[in-house]
Amino acid sequence: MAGTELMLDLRAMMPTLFPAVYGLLLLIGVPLLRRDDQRWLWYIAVGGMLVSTLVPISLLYTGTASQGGMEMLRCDPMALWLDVMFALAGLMALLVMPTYLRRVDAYRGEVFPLMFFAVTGMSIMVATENLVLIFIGLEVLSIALYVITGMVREQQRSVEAALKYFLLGAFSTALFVYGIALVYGATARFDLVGIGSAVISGEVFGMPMLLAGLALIIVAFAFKIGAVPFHFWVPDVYQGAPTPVTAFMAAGTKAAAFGVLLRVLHAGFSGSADVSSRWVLTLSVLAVATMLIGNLLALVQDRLKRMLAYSSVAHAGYLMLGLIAPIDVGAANVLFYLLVYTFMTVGAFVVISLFEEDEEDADHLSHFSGLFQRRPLLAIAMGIFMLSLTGIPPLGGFVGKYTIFLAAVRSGHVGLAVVMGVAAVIGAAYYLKVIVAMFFRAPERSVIDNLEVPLPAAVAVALAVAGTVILGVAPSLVLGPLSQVHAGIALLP
Amino acid sequence: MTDAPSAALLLSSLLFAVGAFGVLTRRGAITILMCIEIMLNSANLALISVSRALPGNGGSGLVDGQVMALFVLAIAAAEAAVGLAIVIALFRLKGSTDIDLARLLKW
Amino acid sequence: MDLVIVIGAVAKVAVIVGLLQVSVALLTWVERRGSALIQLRRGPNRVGPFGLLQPMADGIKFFFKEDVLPPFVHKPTFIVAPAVSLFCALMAFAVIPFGGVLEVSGREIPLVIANIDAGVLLLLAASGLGVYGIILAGWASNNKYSQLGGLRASAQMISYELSLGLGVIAVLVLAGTLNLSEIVELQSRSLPFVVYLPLGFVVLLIAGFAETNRLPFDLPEAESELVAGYHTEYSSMKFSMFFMAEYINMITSAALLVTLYLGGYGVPRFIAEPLGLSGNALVVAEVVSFAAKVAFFLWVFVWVRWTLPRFRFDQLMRVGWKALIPLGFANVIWAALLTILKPEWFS
Amino acid sequence: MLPYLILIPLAPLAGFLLVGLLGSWGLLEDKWAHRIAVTFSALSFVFTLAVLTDFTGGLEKYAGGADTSYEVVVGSEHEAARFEVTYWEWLPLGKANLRGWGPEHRLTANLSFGWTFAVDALTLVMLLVVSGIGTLIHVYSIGYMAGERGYYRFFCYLNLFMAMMLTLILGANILVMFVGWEGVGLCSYLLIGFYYDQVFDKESGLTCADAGRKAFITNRIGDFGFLLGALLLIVTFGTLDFSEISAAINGASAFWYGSALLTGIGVLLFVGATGKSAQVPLYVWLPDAMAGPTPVSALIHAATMVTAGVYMLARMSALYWHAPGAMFVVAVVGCLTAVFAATMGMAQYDIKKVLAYSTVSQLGYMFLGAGVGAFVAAVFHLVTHAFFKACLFLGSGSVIARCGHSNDMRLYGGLKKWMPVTYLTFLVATLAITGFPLLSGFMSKDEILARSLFSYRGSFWLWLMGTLGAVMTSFYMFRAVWMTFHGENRSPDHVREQLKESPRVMTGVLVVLAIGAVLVGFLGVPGGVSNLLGLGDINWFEHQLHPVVAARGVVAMASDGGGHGAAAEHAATGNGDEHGAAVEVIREGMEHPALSTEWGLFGVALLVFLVGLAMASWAYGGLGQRAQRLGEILAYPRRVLHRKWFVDEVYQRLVIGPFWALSRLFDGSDRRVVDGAVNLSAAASELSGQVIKLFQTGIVRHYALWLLSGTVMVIWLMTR
Amino acid sequence: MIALGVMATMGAVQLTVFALLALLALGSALVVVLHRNPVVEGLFLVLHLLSIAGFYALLEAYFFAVVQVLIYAGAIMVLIIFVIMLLNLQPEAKGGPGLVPVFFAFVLGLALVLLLTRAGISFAPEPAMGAVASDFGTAAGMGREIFGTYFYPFELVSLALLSAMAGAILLAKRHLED
Repeated sequence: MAGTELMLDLRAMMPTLFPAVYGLLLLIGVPLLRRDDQRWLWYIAVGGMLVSTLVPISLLYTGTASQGGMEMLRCDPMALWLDVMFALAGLMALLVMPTYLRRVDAYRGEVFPLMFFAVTGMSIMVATENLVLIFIGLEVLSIALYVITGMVREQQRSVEAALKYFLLGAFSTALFVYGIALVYGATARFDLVGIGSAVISGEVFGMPMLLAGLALIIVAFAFKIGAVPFHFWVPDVYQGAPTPVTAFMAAGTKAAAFGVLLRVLHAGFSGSADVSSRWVLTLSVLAVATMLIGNLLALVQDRLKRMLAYSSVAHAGYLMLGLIAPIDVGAANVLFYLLVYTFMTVGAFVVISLFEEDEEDADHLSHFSGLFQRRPLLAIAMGIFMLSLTGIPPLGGFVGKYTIFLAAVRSGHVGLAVVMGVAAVIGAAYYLKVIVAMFFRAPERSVIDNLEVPLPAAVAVALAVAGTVILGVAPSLVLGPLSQVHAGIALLP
Repeated sequence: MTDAPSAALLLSSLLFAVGAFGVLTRRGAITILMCIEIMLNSANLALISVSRALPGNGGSGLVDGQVMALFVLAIAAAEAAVGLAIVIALFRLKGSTDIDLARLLKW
Repeated sequence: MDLVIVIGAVAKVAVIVGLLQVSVALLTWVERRGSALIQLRRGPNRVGPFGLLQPMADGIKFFFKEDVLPPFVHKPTFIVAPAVSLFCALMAFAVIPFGGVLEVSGREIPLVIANIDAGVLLLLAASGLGVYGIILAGWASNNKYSQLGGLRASAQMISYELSLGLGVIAVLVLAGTLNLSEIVELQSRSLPFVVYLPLGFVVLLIAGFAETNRLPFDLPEAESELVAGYHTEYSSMKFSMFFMAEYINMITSAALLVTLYLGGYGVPRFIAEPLGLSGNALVVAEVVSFAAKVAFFLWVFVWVRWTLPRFRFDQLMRVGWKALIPLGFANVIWAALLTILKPEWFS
Repeated sequence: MLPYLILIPLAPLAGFLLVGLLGSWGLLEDKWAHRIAVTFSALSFVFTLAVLTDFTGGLEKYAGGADTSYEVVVGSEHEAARFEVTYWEWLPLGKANLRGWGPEHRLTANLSFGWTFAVDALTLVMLLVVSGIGTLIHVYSIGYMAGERGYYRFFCYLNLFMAMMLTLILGANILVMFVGWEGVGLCSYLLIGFYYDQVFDKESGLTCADAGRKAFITNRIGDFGFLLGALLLIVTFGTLDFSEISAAINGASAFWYGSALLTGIGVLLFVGATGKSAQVPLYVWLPDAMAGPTPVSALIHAATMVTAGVYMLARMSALYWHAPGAMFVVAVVGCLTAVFAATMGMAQYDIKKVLAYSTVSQLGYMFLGAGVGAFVAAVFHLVTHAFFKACLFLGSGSVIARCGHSNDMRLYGGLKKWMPVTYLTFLVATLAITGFPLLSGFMSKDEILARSLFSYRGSFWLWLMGTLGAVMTSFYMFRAVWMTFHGENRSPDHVREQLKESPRVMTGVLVVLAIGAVLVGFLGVPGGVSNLLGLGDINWFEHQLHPVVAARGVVAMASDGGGHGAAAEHAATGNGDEHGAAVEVIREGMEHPALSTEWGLFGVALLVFLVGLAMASWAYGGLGQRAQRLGEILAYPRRVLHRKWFVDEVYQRLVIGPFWALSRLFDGSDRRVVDGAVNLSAAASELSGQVIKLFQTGIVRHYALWLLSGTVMVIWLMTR
Repeated sequence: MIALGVMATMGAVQLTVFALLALLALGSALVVVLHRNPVVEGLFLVLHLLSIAGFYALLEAYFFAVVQVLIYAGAIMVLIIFVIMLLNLQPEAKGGPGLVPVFFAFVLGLALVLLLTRAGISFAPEPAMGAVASDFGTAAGMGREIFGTYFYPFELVSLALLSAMAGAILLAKRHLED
């Protein structure tokens, strides 16, 4: 390989490679440092995550269009944008991690490298169009997440969440592998380009086989994004996992899974009207169920983590509308929404993570009563996240929701858009519960009186607020560059 | 539809369903893990059997299906390791691996 | 299928299995006499000259002893376990080439039971499966000591199989083939790999001790703690099957070491060339050479057993994970470097 | 000044941030909180005035400039002057091929929405009202909120509200408007819940916080319709810019007139308006919104925010002109609301609830006006209403503050003795709202009623209902006056001992507003009134606003054409000539009735006022009480008890009875049907949530079961 | 029907082996799924895996067959059985999941089989089981693919394994302090 080619190759690999190598270095650091010294690991990890954020940004800035990793990795704008999201989610989660972990007495250095591995897995998933690599990225991500979900071994809920996540996740992995096998059997290819051209030409070794394979792949990712009826793990795992991990997982996994779905569906399976109409129908059915059931279930929760978990299910439903729109209409909107979602949902979880102190009902809504009296800025930040999740302008959530809405209407799915509207009305009710509690209730418990907001947590919250607001007021900063993102995803007419 | 690969493919779907049935009905976490292994294996069997039948280099049989199957194998090993560790952690807390007892998180 | 090949194959299997049995018998004798030598005792010396018939007497004793089947055991497993152990041990040996290609009436008969491409892997697979015999025995006995023995066996096997694998892989990297016969051929063309990979040799040797559950790695049957470990409840032929499996494993281990690192059945050039051996004579010499090398290592096994004390379990684990595996990796990297820097040595 | 339009909302926003941040860090003394807030609010008023002068000075100097971010319409006979400036691009969605239901069928549009602000006559009117009255209420609050918990919080919300409301008004496209739309909603909820822990409704035990939540969710339902309408606009026109939409519609007038699509959009947007402006059936939140502090009720729930719907309708007048069906819906809903709310206003004892229902009812009038095409009159009523309703609310606030924070009118009485300024201003405002001739309410409301009768889109029934509502308005307002200020004081002793007039900072504001309530009406003297007085056309307001909301464009209407030549002539301000003789102008104006009819209307208006006044006086004021006292005096010695009974019974049976029954009926239907429907859907969601929740058993096997059934379903769907 | 087709193309020996392996695989899988005793389940899973390896051999994927035995049966299953014995798991309590879930699971499993079979019978590659490709089933062929096209995924698998290792230590190590 000539020198320049190698450099290009490396450049394209950087977003994937950097967190991987950095994680490895951190992992070496874990046994070398005594437990008391492991806080240094945190500083190193934060620095690394910052760089992980900057790497894709700089690549976006300097222009991309290159391949790497034995031509398996694509370094296209979609991948880079998603990389930014993963690293941002990781960064914000990392910022509150030590505070949280010290409080639950589970400060373990291993979590930092595992976070980096998870970021690596996500980056791999979205940066490739080879099903093999997608599978491996997914597993790198999942395995790391299984572990850090159950990291607080002394808490039953953490371990239980890990167990549920693991069992169901492995189940869905099996489905995914079987799906890949069927698609491979039907097209003799693992790469989406090859699959796509086979789909276009119709030269497949068994159409039902291809479709069944695609169905299983869809199921596997519907599981990851938490679409109904594959959502059952979401609330349990989100509630059980250490909150910073929940934050990271909620934003990162979802973004990664949607990135993959965008690529798989639009690059691989949109060449034939028969095929694409089938998956559009399937995803529409799932989207309707997801939006409605997610919101209805969130409505009846009085634990914040659980409520946000169901809300994330609902948001997955909204995002699916962007997924089934034509790629040039939907892709940019999905990515934008994901970015906003990263900010607001991670922000919200970060705020929640400041609250947890006991195992039983740490995140109960009543803890938030009267937060405004005690911690006005924190309450306002949380209020902004909630309003953004509701879709109130001029916050990012509004822009995201509106563009998705628009995409649905533009692609002719008016019925789905109406369902989305109805669902959003239901959604308003429970997000408001939080605001009502924070602003309109007297402080009930002593939790908020001795609430600590250490500087890193404040930085994380500020970052999330800034992102949410800026993306609402000037989304063109992102939407502009994103408007051409679809060109890199779908290689087919 | 008249050869060993196809027959193995069909057998794999049967095994896949058997494994799924196990996941749906059993309570022991490790048993479920084993049922998932059956499912993964059947997926691997499907991969190998289709790759055997696909046109390859100078005859039928395409190698990259096997490569994928190998990766699946490695990943299955990793998953098993993590899964067992989680089960052990749960066992330490509850003294049992019965997943029906692990229902602190619900509703 | 060619009748000659079939007959050849059957003959090979029969001879090998028979030879292995004999060698096991012999080994027990060596072991007892050797230990006596080391401990300044006499050892068995009543049955036959130098007690040479003692193993036969033992065999007869095992054969005719009452087969006790304790009431609390899990019967099917209890019965199957020793068979699994022995079967796997025998199977592992199948891929070891113990000589060159014999020519009988114009037909070539390679002196290996199964000359397959993935020979090394099959060996590893078979030895990996061997652990089931021990685990099953431990569990089926339904007895704490046995169970602990089984547990230890499995943990130990898993741990040391890695370093075993690393020791093997380094050779594969140099040789570029998985076929053991080819590896031997390659060594006879260049030098025995122990010259290039001394570290790998050591790793494989130590891992070999561990894989065969012999001292200082005999934790699964540590009599001072676990009575007799996994085979506490076994008696008569079932016990002897374990016994045989262990010794066969020992032989396989030694054979593997010899094959991979010491030129296998190859007759050292400085011996072969002056003698001008060729054809079937050379093959015979090769078999002898192989037997001699293996015998030497078998003696090393005995020697070590009666010299070193037993590890503690945590020490055992630490040696496995923190010493052998890193060394194994270093060795593999070294092998890779060699192939890159001096590829002409191994072509 | 015009290019710096954005300063108008930014000023209070800065105030909000300043007060909010400093306050939350505990660095702000109370007096500095209100000083900052009032300053920034006043600043935006000053900016508004500057913009006003700049605007009236002519836009020529900006036209044709190099700066592409401006868009200037200098203004002509046919086109309203307008100044538009884009600050930055907000949502660039790129080129889009839209299906386009328009005349071109396919539409390639560059979908891009900017932070664009625009000024025209309508905007200016609204700006003046909002920043002017807003500032006054800021001042008033200094007195009213003195010593309250969360003082700085109140002012910071108030400033935020101002910023948002001004954004709403200034926004040149629906999205920017929607920002303000939601923003004011948010502030409204925050302020409704200001006394979050107080129970405001003893019957249901709901707290103020619940009231805020109810308001929020009810509004979300409306917003959903609004957003859908906006979406349809995008898909249809490829833009959300008000002026561009209007131009597109007017440009293909014949195509669009009466199209189902426009009707749909109009109705959907109106759904949004019903939420924000508290129309049937989404008005349920407004009475509950009285849980907030009284200045909030005055500013947000009377003078400004709730009128956003009316403003929006006026903004989209081009669309509504072309969608007669939608206009009809607007008119009917407005009319129904006007009557419905008025009946409920009659039965309330809570003074703020009376005013709240009154507000709903008055908003109904505005929509009635808009619905019959009297956009100018509707906006005019909006302006006058802002003055007198603010005055009324603030007056009631003054009373409430002095009467131990009790809203119950049964605990008032005879307050005029203690609070003369409050009394007088309240009375003036009452006279204004009830339509005392020549006061502002008379001018605007009677213009609406007249239009509803004579406009081409009006009808006798609308007018009749409206008039009926006016009677009730008169009744419940005077009832409130009598119960509060006349008769004997019924307050608890400790309250009575401390009764006194409110501080000057409050009464001063009341006086200013009362003067406004008297004078502002003369800006827009209706044609009928000026005719009667022989003054000619002196309707300044109409002249200013008409170009903005006038009907433009022509349409072929063979089916119901003919007969309205005069109207066609009157309204021929559009580009009608191009379409030749076979077309008819959208009928905008009303036929000017004969002078005798005008007199008749005048008489009816006066009669309405008097009937209400008489009934209220009879029941609660002088007459009723006098009768009662008479009875008491005469009863025992003279045994003329039956006479007293007779009086009471006549009153009960003939006057109060039916009204009360009606009121109760509506009140009941409010609680049970409308409110009930809202609550029911909430309960249904809650219930279904609770039921679905049961599937989440916490047992992994069950999850796997669902997962697999989902899988089977998906495979089936895919391979079907 | 299918069986007839299989018979038509496979040789008698092959067919017999296939049938035996299929019976073995299915039977052992059923034991795993139905038996109560975890250790027995584990052992039958080993048997199952071995029979699957037999299929691989039948399909001429010899290298993979050996790998299957080596990794799956030799390593993964040892680990699983080790943990079963470490935790000294007792047979699952009687009572089971109840008839209704079993019924649903059965129906779902059946539906899955039917759907996947429908997909599977459509599989019709051009040369049905022709002469085997030269690189199929050999270590060399796989090596070329792994270290050629699939080099990057191969490297990343190690990352998955590594994080699994770190995770297992984090979750299961007895004392975390030392």
